[in-house]
Amino acid sequence: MSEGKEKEMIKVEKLNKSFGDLHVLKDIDLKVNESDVVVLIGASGSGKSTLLRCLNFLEIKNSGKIVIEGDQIEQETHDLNKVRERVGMVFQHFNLFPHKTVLGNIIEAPTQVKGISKEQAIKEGKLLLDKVGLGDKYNVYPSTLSGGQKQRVAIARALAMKPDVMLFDEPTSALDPELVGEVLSTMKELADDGMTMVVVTHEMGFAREVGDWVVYMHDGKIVESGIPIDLFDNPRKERTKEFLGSIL
Amino acid sequence: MSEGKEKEMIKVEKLNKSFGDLHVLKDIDLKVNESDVVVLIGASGSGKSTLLRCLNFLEIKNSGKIVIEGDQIEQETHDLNKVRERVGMVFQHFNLFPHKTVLGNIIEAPTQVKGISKEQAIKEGKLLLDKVGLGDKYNVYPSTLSGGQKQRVAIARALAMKPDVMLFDEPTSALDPELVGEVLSTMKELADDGMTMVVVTHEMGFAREVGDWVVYMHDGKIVESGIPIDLFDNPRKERTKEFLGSIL
Amino acid sequence: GTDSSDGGTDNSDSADSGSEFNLIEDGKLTFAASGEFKPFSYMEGGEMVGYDIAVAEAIAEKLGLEAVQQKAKFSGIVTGVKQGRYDIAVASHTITDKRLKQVNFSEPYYYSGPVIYTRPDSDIQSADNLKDKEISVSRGSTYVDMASKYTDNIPQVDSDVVALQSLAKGHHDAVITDSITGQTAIDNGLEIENRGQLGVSEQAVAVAKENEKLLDAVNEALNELKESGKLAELAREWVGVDITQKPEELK
Amino acid sequence: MSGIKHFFDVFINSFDVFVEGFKITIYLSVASLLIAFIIGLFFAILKISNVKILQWIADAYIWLVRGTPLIVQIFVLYYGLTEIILLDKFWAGVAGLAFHSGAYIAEIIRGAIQSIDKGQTEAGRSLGMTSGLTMRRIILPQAFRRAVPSLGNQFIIGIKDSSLVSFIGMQELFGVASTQGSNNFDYLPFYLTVAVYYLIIVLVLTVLVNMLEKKMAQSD
Amino acid sequence: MSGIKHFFDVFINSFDVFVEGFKITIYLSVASLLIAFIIGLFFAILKISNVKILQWIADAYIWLVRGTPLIVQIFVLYYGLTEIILLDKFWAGVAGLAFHSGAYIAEIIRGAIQSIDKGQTEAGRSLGMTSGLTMRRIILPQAFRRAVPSLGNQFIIGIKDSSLVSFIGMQELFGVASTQGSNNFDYLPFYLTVAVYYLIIVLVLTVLVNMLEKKMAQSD
Ligand SMILES: Nc1ncnc2c1ncn2[C@@H]1O[C@H](COP(=O)(O)OP(=O)(O)OP(=O)(O)O)[C@@H](O)[C@H]1O
Ligand SMILES: Nc1ncnc2c1ncn2[C@@H]1O[C@H](COP(=O)(O)OP(=O)(O)OP(=O)(O)O)[C@@H](O)[C@H]1O
Ligand SMILES: [Mg+2]
Ligand SMILES: [Mg+2]
Repeated sequence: MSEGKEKEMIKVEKLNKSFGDLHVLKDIDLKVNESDVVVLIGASGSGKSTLLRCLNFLEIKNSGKIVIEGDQIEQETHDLNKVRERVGMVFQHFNLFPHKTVLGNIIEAPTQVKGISKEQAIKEGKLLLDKVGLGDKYNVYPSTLSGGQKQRVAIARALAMKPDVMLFDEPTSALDPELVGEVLSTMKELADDGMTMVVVTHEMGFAREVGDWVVYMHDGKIVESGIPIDLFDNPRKERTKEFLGSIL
Repeated sequence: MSEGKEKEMIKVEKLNKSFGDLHVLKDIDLKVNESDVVVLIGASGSGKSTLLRCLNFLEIKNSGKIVIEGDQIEQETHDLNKVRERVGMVFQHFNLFPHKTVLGNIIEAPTQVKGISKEQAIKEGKLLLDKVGLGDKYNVYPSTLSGGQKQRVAIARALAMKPDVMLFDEPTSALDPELVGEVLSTMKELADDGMTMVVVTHEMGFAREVGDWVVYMHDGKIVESGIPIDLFDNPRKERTKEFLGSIL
Repeated sequence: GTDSSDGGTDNSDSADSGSEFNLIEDGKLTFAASGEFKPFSYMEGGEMVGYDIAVAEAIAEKLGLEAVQQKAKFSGIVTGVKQGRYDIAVASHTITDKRLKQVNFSEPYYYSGPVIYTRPDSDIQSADNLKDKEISVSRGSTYVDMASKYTDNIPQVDSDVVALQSLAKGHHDAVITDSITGQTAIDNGLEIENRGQLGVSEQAVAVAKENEKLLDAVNEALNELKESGKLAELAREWVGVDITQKPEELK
Repeated sequence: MSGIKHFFDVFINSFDVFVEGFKITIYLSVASLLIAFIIGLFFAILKISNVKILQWIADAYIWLVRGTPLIVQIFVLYYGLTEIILLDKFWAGVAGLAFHSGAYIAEIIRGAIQSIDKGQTEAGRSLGMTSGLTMRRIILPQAFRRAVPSLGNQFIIGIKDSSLVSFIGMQELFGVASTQGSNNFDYLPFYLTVAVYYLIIVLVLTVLVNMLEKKMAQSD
Repeated sequence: MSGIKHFFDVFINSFDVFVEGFKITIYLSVASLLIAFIIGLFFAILKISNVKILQWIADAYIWLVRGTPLIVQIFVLYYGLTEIILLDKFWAGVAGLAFHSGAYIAEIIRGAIQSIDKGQTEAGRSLGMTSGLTMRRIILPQAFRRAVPSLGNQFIIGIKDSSLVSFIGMQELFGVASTQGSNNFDYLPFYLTVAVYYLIIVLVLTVLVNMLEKKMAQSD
């Protein structure tokens, strides 16, 4: 998360989130500049998904500030549906719509939410499918795709809304090992195109190569963050060392 | 399977078994003498379970001879239920009766099949439970037991019918690793008491220590058999070497 | 009531025939019958026919109205008239005090009487043998009260014919129903026998209490039909005999 | 308002006659459901038997029942059975209801039996138990527990279905309501009253089934 | 033997009147099931709404329907609605049947909606779709596919249930059988005949539902 005069896409301040008695996010501060790729790592249950979901307002924070492209977003003052259009999300389990074809999945939100014409949406959708390497699959149903193909369709579906930020929640952990590569390389291309991305992943190779900033979470708090080379090779905190030791 | 004038508990000759078009057992020959512990090993799908189930007549052979304690058993001439009383079986998934207490499981067959009085069956059942180290659990339902305890109850249940031979089909492979030991030591005690046993297992330590004879099956055929030390340390066949290499 | 029409529309209302009766549908006389009481009402080709229906249609014609038939379970017809579901009921209702508390009745349009029916092999020879027997009757009919004089065991069903049919099939000990319906059943091959008439009954058209004008009009129409011989003609056509004359006992 | 008061008057004044009808509804339901249970068990076992012809018989029975309305079944049995055996209307009603519920219960029991792990049968057989003994002592007790919620549901349906027996002349709850409504030329309050009785029966049965379910869950 | 010949005679000679009843059965069933479907959808959505009072309303409705026999519901609506609106017997019958089936359909649809993976909603919402749009475009289409077998079953029950509308005077199939039986003083062959018509309808509907299921399975 390099400092400077770059445009701040996301700013989070003192974010807190509880589920009932369970305090899941504790005073989280985070900044994501335009075109940055921020990688979130941490043990299971540390709150990575919850943080991502708060950024997309699938979960509503209890307190703190979330600023997206300069707008401080509050449930009371903003139409969250409109905000979600600007923040794309890719899920671990793809969550493609099984009753629609690949192209149907992609044009659904542009036509229904943005009111783009069907022809236009199809044209743009096909271009996106080409981009993720699935130009020939537009007319099939998701059930006929491999996991890696499904996830690439899910990425294209999110991109079809032309979001300013993309959130990825463990996009490769439901995939057979041999299919991980195709998804990661799609994500890398996206990063190279300048997309702002927040990625929860256990793929340390990707974090190192593509990440601009790595954030290590533990027990609902950000323990340490830094550029990949620093955090991975010279972690300052004991907990970070332990965690890296356990997964590498 | 040491030769000699010992009593032959089981003799199998040219046993064949198919499921539809699938030829699962091919000309199997096997002898089990009294008090022997025969261990069956082999890859998944090689036919180990099917062989065991044929010995207990849960599957009916297509051709060949099965001789139990000198009687050649045929569906046409024998009451298979009577034969099964003499051959106990322990399953991978325990198959305890969930609607009966531990003691209820054990006395079920003696009282219902052999017509032993309930008092007598309870007395003997409690002794058996002591033997498998679960004397205090007689009045609980299986759902409250650990996997290892369940399997020991299953062993006691089979023993309650006073079988002459006991068949074990991967008795420890559904158990958490820390619970395997208690079941194997129960089985070892049983072997030490002189019970004739045929055991399908992947526990090579048990096979080496307790087994008198090891049979390696592949693709429905017996590839090689011998005393444990020979078979494990000096396998003669290439396939056996490969298999042992893959599991040890 | 007829006071509902206000001055402004009075003329046009009275021009429209029948509007003074406060009918369910202007120009139409909606009448109910059970459709399961041969030969008085029964189904033929999706329409009810029979003596009741013919009488209803003749009344409607006299009143200058179009007859609209409504098939309904017998036990619900009086209530339906009371509730305004039907303008009138021409459904072989016997005039009783109980019913008179609910609705008004016209002059009788036929006379008949309840009869005890049994299977041929039954030892019930007359009303004297009915004590504590099982007597099935149509629900809501006057026969319920009649049967209850002899027994508590009175299965009630939704049509007289269901009761007769059950009797013939071996259920029940006896059925009380109208003599003409019973005779028609026998003519149709049901193996049952008449074991004595229990009295004489007068059957009339039921009209809602509020609708006195309609009652008067119905009575007037019935009188005209009687005097012209039309009613007797209808009776002979549908029932085979003239049942429109008051029997001796009632005179 | 006066309508509501009228309903309460009817409800209170008709208590005695409805209690008579209530008893008959209970007798009808209990008798028919017991018989239906036996019929259901019988056809469930035919269906899981490996004998094709027995399976066909069970299929045909279930198909007939599921393919025709209960009221048709009651009337056909009421008039048709007289050729074979003359049942009084109580037993004709019981026969009709049992014939009907039996098919649904057969499907419930068959489903429950088939949901029991095959290992249970194998364990029983490996201990020398015959297939009949295994079915009776091992499979059926487990299947019945599993079927309790569905059976309870079917029993509730059976009680409500017993209202149709009024059409062959039974003075059970619904028959009482019809007769009273007709006697008083005023149906609505009597039908509302009878609705309350059914709601109470169904409520009580629902609670009982839930208790039974909980009790059975304890040993699992 | 002569009984069988008699049945065939009746079956053939009564064809025309039964065809009329058949049409009315179909009209009744189609109208009531369409309305029931809308009622069911409405209450299913109330039940999954997060508003307690709406859930209670749905619960109360379902409890009322499940707790009382259909015949009581039909009669209460037929006699009770007269206070509010005087429905003719066709529409009173449709209302009674729809009111009844609606509760069962509500439960089927609710179950189907809740069986759809939560990820589907999240995917829709994350694309900026409102909750209503997500429900309409993403969840309901999937839920309906999943509900096809149960809905088909419920539709079959609905068709059979329409026989009870004969008791408020409709000349649908069962009503025709009753009046014919009464006309001819001989019920059994007419009830057997009507059973055949119902069996045919149920058979055809079963085949249609199976075809629909297969067709829908293709895209999954
Ligand atoms: N909807 C919810 N209701 C209650 N608790 C929840 C909910 N969602 C998450 N939690 C809890 O919040 C904590 C953080 O969960 P979260 O999913 O954010 O962790 P994570 O870091 O993404 O873990 P993982 O690597 O397993 O996905 C966990 O204890 C989890 O059980
Ligand atoms: N009831 C059956 N019907 C059809 N095929 C069967 C049946 N039981 C076993 N088979 C097949 O027979 C072959 C041998 O199966 P078996 O269970 O005996 O192997 P196994 O050596 O016990 O394997 P594992 O280690 O996986 O238990 C397999 O191909 C299996 O799919
Ligand atoms: Mg997570
Ligand atoms: Mg095996």
